[in-house]
Amino acid sequence: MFIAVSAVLLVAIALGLVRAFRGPTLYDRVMAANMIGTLTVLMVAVLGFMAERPEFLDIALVYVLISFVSTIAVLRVYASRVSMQGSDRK
Amino acid sequence: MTELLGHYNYWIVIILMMTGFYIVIARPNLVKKVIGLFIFQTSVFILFISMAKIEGGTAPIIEEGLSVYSNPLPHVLILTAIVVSLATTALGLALVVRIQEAYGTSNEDDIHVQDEED
Amino acid sequence: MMQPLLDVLSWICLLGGAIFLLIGAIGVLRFPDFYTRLHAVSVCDTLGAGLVLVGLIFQGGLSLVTVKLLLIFYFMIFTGPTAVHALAQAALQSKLKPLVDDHEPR
Amino acid sequence: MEHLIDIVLLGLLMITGFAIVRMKSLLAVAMLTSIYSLLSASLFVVLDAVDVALTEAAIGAGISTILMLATVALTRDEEKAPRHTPLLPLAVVTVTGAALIYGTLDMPHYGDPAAPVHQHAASAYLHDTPGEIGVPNVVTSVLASYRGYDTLGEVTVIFTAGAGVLALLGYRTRRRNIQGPGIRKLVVLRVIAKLFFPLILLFALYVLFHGDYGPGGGFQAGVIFATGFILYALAFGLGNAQRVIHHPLLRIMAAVGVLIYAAVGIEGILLGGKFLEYGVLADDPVTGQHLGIMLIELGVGITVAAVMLIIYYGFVSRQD
Repeated sequence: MFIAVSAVLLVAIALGLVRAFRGPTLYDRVMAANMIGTLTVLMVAVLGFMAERPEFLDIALVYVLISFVSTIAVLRVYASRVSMQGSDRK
Repeated sequence: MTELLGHYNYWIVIILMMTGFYIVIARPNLVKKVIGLFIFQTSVFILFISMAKIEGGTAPIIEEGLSVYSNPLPHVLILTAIVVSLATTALGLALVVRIQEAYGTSNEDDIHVQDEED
Repeated sequence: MMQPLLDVLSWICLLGGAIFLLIGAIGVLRFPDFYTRLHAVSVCDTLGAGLVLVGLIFQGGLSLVTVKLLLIFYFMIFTGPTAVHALAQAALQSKLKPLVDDHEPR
Repeated sequence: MEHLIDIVLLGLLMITGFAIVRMKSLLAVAMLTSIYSLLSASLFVVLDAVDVALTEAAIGAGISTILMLATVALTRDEEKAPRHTPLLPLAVVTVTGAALIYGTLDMPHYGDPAAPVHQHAASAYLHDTPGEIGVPNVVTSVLASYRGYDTLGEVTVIFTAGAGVLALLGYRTRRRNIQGPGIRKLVVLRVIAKLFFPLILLFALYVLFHGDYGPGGGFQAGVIFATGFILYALAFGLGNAQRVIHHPLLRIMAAVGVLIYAAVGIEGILLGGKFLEYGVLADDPVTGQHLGIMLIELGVGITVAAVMLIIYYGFVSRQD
């Protein structure tokens, strides 16, 4: 049963990857990366149960926090870049 | 299954390694070169960790009732290598930033042209 | 007596979560523009992930594992919507137009 | 069954790698690098390397992506086409790859328990750790105790890299908070950041001191600690973050961490043992090992956190 769930997770990650390749905007890519982050968290949790050593959920916890911080960072950094270009044009 | 899989991991790792290597030598943009180096590094990490895996083993954290553990030594080497790789990547990116400020471009071809003009 | 019941509950939750994750992922791939795709991501982040985690909690029983799963769940229900909110806001500010149906009479 | 997951993940990694080669927009490439890191971290979990997965998750998906984005923000986004045809690089890459693949044919099969790499030092570490060190996590015991010299060297390398970035980029303190146009209404983010900031720091301490019993240790904890401050800087502006944790303080802390590590080693000599011999630190050798490992993990954590923040401040304070 865990195998079924992890198979679904892998398929979902693959679909997210396709969206990350296709774009078209940067926001689509950030969104895809964010979704793959969520899926990876679940993947790690399920893998822990599959290997019958579920105490390694610390990794999943780190993923949740880090993928959130990096998503926010992308948006902040990207926005500052756009505004810099705008001021150049003036 | 095992015969077919025998070296599968290593081959994919080598393809990844060559992908990173190609970016480093063929692409003129310096940021992209650093990213190529990052891919190369990660593939080396996967190579080491693949070697550490033992069929039917489990993570090397000792617990009652388990007897087969994966090899902890490559894990230690790679754990520190990941942090060091971040530090060196940061150093490389810092150099790129300074080059950008000095030359106004981060494209290797343009930098060569500017150097020849001087 | 309890164990088979818990197992069945956990499988139902896991399968349900997996189905929602798949639907969300297909939505991310198939929806026509960025703002509609955000809806699909939200399905993954909340319902899909939540159900999978609840299913795992049924498997974990009363232990430290469950506490950690609950923590992950707690983080996820805050980070997911915040990230999506920030994304939508950033996209709006960069003047990314939502796709609207022009054929409808106003 | 694990094989199948392994194969699929490696396949996805390969596809991502090719996409990174082809993609022209560097911001998109940076996002793909983050995905690449996430995928390789899941692969590490499949391959039983939980400590490595924790490190890769904290670093690859987090700080290194942020640094790449910050650099792209300081340079141009679009990559120009190369001036030369890529035929020569392709030939070099193909020849090298073929040679390496030929080399793997002599290697023991993947997962083979009889491979030479598992025979000597590694099996001794696994066998001796419960008796000699008394911590369940063999990775921590090898990292901090058996190969303590190595780790001291690595920490010094990280310290040096931090010093190098400081020398290259310097630092600027921001008196005033320039309100970036970014996500203009930061209310939601600020509430969440206030909620999460203490939890992240607490979790970093858990990872630091739980490293003997589960995945974790000084390296990972340092990075998570730094990530907490990065979240603070993102939500409340770099100026405020620099007021919370001063740049001079960071420079001192980076050195203090390495010094704590070295001091534990010298303490061993003073107490009649060898450099980095923890057994003499307490009456009971196993207690001494525990104490030594905890102290050097603390040192590692302090240095790593300080260097990560120095690097982050260096890159972000350039964006004016």
